[in-house]
Amino acid sequence: MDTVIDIKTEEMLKVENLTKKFLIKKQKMPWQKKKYVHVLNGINFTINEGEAFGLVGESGCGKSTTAKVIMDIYSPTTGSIKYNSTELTGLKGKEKKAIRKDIQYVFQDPMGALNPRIAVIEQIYEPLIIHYGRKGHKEYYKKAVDLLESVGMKEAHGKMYPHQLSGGQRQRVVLARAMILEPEMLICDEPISALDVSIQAQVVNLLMKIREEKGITLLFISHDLSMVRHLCDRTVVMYMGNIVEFADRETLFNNPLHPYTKSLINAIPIPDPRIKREETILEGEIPSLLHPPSGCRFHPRCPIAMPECSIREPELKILPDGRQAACLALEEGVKS
Amino acid sequence: MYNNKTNGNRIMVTQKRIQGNTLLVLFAAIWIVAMLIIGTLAPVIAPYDYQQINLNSRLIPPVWMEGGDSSYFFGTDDLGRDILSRLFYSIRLSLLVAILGTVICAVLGTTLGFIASHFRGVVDDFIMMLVDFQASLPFMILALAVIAFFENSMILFIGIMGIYGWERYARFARGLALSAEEQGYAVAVRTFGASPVRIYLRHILPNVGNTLLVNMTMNFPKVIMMETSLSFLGLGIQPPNTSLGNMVGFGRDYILAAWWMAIIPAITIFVTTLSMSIVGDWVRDKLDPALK
Amino acid sequence: MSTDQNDELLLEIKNLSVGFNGSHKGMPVVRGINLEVRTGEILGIVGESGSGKSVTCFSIIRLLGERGWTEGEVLFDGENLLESSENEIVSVRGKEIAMIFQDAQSSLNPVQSVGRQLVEALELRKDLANNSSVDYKNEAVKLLGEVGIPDPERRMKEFPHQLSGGQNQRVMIAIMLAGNPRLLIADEPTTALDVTIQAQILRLLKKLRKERNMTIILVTHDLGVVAETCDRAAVMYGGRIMEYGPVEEVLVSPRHPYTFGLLSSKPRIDKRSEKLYTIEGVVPSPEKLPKGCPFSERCLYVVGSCRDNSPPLTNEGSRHYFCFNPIEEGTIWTQ
Amino acid sequence: MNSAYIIRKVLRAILTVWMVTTFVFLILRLSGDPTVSVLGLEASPEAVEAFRAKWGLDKPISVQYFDFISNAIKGDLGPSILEGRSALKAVLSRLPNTLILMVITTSLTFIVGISLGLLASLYHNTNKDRFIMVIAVAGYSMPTFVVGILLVLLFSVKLGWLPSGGSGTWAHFILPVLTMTLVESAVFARFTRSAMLEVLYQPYIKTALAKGLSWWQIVRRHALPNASIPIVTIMGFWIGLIIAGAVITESIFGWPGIGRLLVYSVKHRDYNVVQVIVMFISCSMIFTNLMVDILYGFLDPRVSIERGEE
Amino acid sequence: KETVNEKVLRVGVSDNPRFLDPTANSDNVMGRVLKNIHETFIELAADGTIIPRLAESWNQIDDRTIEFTLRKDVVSHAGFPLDADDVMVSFGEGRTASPGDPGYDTLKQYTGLFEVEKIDKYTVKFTKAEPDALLLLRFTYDTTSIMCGDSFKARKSWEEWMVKPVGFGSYYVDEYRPDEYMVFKKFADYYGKEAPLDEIRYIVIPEMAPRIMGLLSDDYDIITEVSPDQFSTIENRKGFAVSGGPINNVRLIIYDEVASPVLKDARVRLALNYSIDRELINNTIFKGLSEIPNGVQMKNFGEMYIGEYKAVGFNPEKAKQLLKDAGYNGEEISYRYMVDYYTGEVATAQILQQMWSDVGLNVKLELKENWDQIETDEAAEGRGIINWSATAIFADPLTQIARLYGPAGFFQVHNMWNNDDINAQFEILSGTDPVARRKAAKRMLEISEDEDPPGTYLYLLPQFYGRSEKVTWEPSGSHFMDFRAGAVELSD
Ligand SMILES: Nc1ncnc2c1ncn2[C@@H]1O[C@H](COP(=O)(O)OP(=O)(O)OP(=O)(O)O)[C@@H](O)[C@H]1O
Ligand SMILES: Nc1ncnc2c1ncn2[C@@H]1O[C@H](COP(=O)(O)OP(=O)(O)OP(=O)(O)O)[C@@H](O)[C@H]1O
Ligand SMILES: [Mg+2]
Ligand SMILES: [Mg+2]
Repeated sequence: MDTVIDIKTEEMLKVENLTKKFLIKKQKMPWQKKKYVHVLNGINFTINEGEAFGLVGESGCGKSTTAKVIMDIYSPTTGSIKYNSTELTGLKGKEKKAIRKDIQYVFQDPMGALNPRIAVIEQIYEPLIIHYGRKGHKEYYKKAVDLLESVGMKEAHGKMYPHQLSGGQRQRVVLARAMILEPEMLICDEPISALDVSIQAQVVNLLMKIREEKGITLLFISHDLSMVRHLCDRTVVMYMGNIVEFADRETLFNNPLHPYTKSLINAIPIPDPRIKREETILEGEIPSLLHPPSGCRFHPRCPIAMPECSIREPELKILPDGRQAACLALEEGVKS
Repeated sequence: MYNNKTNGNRIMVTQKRIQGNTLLVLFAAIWIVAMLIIGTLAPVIAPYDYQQINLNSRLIPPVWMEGGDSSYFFGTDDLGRDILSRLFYSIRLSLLVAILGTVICAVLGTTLGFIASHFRGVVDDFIMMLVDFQASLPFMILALAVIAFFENSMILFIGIMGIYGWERYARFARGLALSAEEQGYAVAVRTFGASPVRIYLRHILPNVGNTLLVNMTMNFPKVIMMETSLSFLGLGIQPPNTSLGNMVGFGRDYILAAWWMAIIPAITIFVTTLSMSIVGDWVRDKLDPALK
Repeated sequence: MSTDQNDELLLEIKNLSVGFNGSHKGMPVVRGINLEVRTGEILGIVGESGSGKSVTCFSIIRLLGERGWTEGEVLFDGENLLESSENEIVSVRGKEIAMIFQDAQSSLNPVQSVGRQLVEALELRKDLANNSSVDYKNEAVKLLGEVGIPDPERRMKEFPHQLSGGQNQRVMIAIMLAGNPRLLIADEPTTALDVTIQAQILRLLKKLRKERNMTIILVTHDLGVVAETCDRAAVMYGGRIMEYGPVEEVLVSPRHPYTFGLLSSKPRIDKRSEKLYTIEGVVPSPEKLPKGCPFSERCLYVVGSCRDNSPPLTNEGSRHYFCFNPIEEGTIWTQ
Repeated sequence: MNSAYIIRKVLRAILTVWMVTTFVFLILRLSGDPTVSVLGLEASPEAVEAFRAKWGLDKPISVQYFDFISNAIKGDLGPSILEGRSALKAVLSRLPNTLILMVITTSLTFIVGISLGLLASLYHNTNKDRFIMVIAVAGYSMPTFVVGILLVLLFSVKLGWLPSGGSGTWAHFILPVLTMTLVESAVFARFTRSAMLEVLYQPYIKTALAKGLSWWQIVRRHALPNASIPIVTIMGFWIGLIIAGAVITESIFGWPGIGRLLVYSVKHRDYNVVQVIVMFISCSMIFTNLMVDILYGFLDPRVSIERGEE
Repeated sequence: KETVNEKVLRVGVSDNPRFLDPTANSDNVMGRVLKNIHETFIELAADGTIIPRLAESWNQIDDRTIEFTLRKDVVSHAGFPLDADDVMVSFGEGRTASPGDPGYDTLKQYTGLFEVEKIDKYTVKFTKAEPDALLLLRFTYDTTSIMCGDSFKARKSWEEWMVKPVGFGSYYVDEYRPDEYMVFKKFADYYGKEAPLDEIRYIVIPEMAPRIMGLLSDDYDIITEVSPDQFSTIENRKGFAVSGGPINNVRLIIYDEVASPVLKDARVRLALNYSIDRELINNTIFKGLSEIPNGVQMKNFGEMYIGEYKAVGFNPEKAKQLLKDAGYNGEEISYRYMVDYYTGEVATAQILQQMWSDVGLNVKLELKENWDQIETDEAAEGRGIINWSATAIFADPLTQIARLYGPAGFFQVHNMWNNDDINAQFEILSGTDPVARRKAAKRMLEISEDEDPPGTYLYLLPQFYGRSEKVTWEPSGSHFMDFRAGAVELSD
């Protein structure tokens, strides 16, 4: 499968069989039953050093959860996460702190991730203080201002408090904060969704630049498929806690195999009112995670669903061209 | 060029309110500073020896009342001592005890509360057990314990006052931190590898500090009144030494016949507490970015 | 998709300036904008991040907060909302004009279940309150389903932190639709949604417009969304409106260089370039805006007068723009 | 919450009560003795000896402690040395007085305090805010004694409307309740105000406004519940506060409550009575604190007291 | 509750007694009420004459023996007629007879023990082991009150009895609520003159200011423990008055010469005595309404009052001289006291300290929490001066100075002070020869004030009351508040 990937192939982050369930009904009284929802069902992927790795999928399919589990915000129910062959789950003390320097996370909800009582510039350079002490305060400040400017903001914005910024400005602040430590790996959870296209472009260019210059590895979670396509070397597509397709850029966007991926790509609006696109909106109820459909989780909405789809769960198969997909229709011997 | 017609409403209050505050704050600040100055300079500015008993000039009312004597501005007490001088010395002692006591108490309680919230489990249980212990133990008994084992001394007394009420800070700090810990900003800094100390002091404390600040200003008069109960037990400030609490406490039998003995120090306590609240609120507003 | 079916003006913003005391040295962040919204249309607002889109929206329903101030007029049904009393504005909010906030995740009450927050919005609706047979809970579940939340029954009991970013955004949309407003201001309602659900939401909005003649102001960065959903579009920059007109015209042959730049920045799904096109330079902050056109510092088509004079309004049929040196018709923006 | 959690809490509660009683046991015995109080100053040494033998005070303290604990486990908390009857009875006979006073003042304090706090926060930084605060702080920082006396002066001496002290009829309640309410409301008022100010500027309040809620609805449904953690926290130690705070009120009005009994029993070293009262306080305290902990979880669903349970 | 013509007297008191059986203890608060509900054989009138009460007549056989004949028309509160059996029970096993009995110690302390014999249904004989100069007088004291024997035997427990004893007095205990109030009701079958009140309510209001306000707002008719400084508050209001004055109790301070090395030197103690300006205290703190006794004795001792003796008085020069002679060098002397065991204790202590410091004595005030920390042997270390008081239970030095400083007195027993001379005088005073007794009494005064003082007198303890003018009542000169026939009148 590595044949198509042209960059270095050293594994950096290896996620194996990751599952995560959440308690959704607290046992308030001892006689009540607990209820869990399974959000991730055995996710496997490997991110190579220096690559930009895309993670797309339906809203609520578990993208942020995956990222948060990697970041140790949630502890995984089962599975392992290896970072440069260090097992991350259950890491403690100094080692944990060291890893924190290497992997950074850009939160999806920037307002929530910023302390309302601290001017944003201080929050941007705070990671430096955490890891390198208070000494270089002035330098830190300068560095933070540089970063702010590189995402299209001004020093003046730094003195403001989160609630005084616009949505897009906050998003850039959070991004700047994550970049300030110059981590080896950056996990961005929809880092550009609130930015206008021109600034989006600026930010994406910045990401590409640091990737080139510093060899940073990117895990890029986004709904903006054109950006993902532009930025990411390889991309996984998730659906309801499962990976349904995984391929490199050209393969995925030029020839999506999984019906969900196809419908995703079809649904991208085109900024040209003259082009009237076929609206291929997925039909059917979005199923519940608590009672996931039997067999393939996508089958109730799948345009090409077959009877067998509701019985057997497809596995993520490596196809001859190196890509992976989980769809019974692609498996040999299954008749359509 | 642009007028200041605001767009707020009842809940999102308007601009004018913030400015009108300054006079009051100024007054409060001046009062507190005056108290501090009086406290420091008491020996210099007190017109009389505050312990000098003069039975022939007992219960002289304050100057502005009938029978007042211009050499005793606030009158004299039941032993003919100058109230003004005693007030100065009382302010000196009470401020010292209350400020030190409150600070010790706040630091101790908040720290323990944060520790409980951070570690949870057994540590939480243990600290909460201490809290329950302290809260259900009448303070009097704790004081008795101290008397039983130690000699009465000022340091000990301040230490005791530092224990008075720590459990409240601990509960507040724990309760608020439990909630704050789960908030995005705390989670976010944790992913940067911030130490718990940093998370608590730099991030959670400012966000929960207002409640603790209020508790501190609320604690002040209680600490002062606590002095009295402890004095009655033979701990802390004892006659002929004086403190605001003792002036009120020992003057209470005279409240009908010679109100000035208890009311003048009581008003001092009140205005000081009020000033602290006002300044506290002002600091609160200053620190609140929502008002920026 | 034409606007002339119904030309009745629903909302008219006249010379609106908005600012914050204390920040930006008190300089306004929205500077004298004029905007007309007609009943039943979908108006798209796009623009630079920080250009004042959200602030404009907030000022319409007077939610600027503690230190915000406004100047100018916001006429809703001919009534100036900026002058109306507290009670009047309360009765307008939610029922007449509803606003979907950009920051859905933080804008939901973290300690109440989403169901409760939704039911609360429903309870405020007069028409339902008079109808004793309605079951608010059912209505709420229905609404959640409509915005594409899976398993709405269960989600009702969950709290915002248990939902994903996109789900929270949909809850927010549902809450604001619950009031059945005449005017819906949607501030980037689909940013956290994947394209399939985004399409579903947009379809819902269009349906509402059609069925209830709901008027919608849609703030978005996604030019594709504007192209597919809106009737007219306004482009904002630096607190001003740069260009304003029917979507077909604004997005196809932009007159203003900023619009042009925006369109050029968007990567196409079918093409790949090494570097994305960006507009050079940095957005000026409100206190340091140039005297003339706010875009003049970054404009490739800048002419002498741009820096010192505010460009006048140019009307060109149904489109309007402010520019001394507009881009010529027919210049193709695709790279 | 699961059964392990409950067991842990129960164990903790037992341990706390044990700690408190042991502490009280030791301290009271090390610092005094009821003999003088019962027999008088000039009692003969023989009488003293007889008395001490009668109540077992002559035994080594460890033996006394062992007796005390083993009796306590059997449910016998011992007699009141001063009153002769069982200590539990002595306390129980005063308990209704205290409970009535407590319930009435608590509810009043609650309502008055929270309303004042709310008003102050809504009128943040206006004259109304300041006026409310001055009243609250005055009530709170004026010694209870002074407040009580002033009320009596006004309502009993001047107007002659209410009895100045004693107990028996509903009219006797009014002044003690009023005194305590005046003194203690400030606690709730100040905390409510400060907590509300935290909450009123949160983004979700804007959402609520945008929905079309009136300010009163917002306060009731969003602001107040979200501001309630500190308020609920005070409730946790309210019982201790009110019993301690009641002592002075009780003595001003000659109200036969637990607070006075406690002070009296400590003073005269009526060991068992003190023990019963302290046990009562600590049990109620532990109970309310447990409730408060559980309430935290309800008030803020993000809080899980037992972290790690997912 | 009150019907129109019921006469209810409401008394605002600082405290109610914990026991209503006279032998359960003996303290001021008990003394305040007991005679209203209990009767003794005989009673001492203010003028010194003896009034028969339960005893019709008596016959003192010798120094040790006395016979009483009981009245025959007396019934107890429970309805049982009085006879010798009641007396036998009152002084019998289970109450006062043997060391384990609850009343044994109090009885022994105040009146000494008796051997009681029933002569016939209405005659009883009391015999003492030693001759007793005060034999008859002993039977005026509360502890010799007679209880209803049948009721006592029927009682469930001593504790229950203690708060609701059944006696023969003009009122009976109707309700007793500790710390709250206590109700006495008129006993209709009282043998003597009918009680003037239908009901007496003693309501506990511990704080002085609320008590006064309660009086002024007509919640109480009489209040106790009013300080002279408050008089104007009461008197300035129409319809209210104050009364009271010194009672038969001398306030003292006591020196511990054993525990305190400084006080070992009698000159230092004498200096302490001389430097107190007692008149000044009386004239200022008590507005001159109390009295400075002539040493530890009372004027009403009659023959036994040593008028020619001149107590130390105030003489600072002499005090200074004494200190110089003693080579006193500012050594610290501790003065332990409590907050309000004695009225105005804190104020007095501070005043004394100041007076002492004026002559160069360095006295350090040490506030203590309870008596244990002051008077017990364990607390002796470092003890210097403590507070005390001495009541003249009977009008005789034997029950005041001799009881105080004699060999069985607290200070000698607890080894705070010893003096053989005093002990010799005590022997004489305990005898029955009036002349020798008087000499001994004088000698005791001299030793205890001028030669080897174990302490010194301060003033007579005053007791002041506030009352509504609806009540006609005068204090009795002792702790007792007499509400029996002839002593009180309540108009509407
Ligand atoms: N409460 C406030 N106090 C001070 N300045 C504010 C406040 N809210 C917004 N601003 C400023 O107003 C400007 C416009 O903000 P606004 O939120 O309207 O931008 P926007 O167009 O919505 O941007 P985005 O696309 O990023 O959401 C920004 O520069 C911001 O810093
Ligand atoms: N703390 C939690 N408790 C319970 N359920 C949770 C919790 N966090 C997330 N979930 C559920 O897990 C699922 C996945 O959430 P996640 O945030 O990972 O989605 P996402 O892929 O990031 O979606 P989006 O694109 O909308 O942000 C959602 O259905 C959500 O409801
Ligand atoms: Mg997400
Ligand atoms: Mg915005």
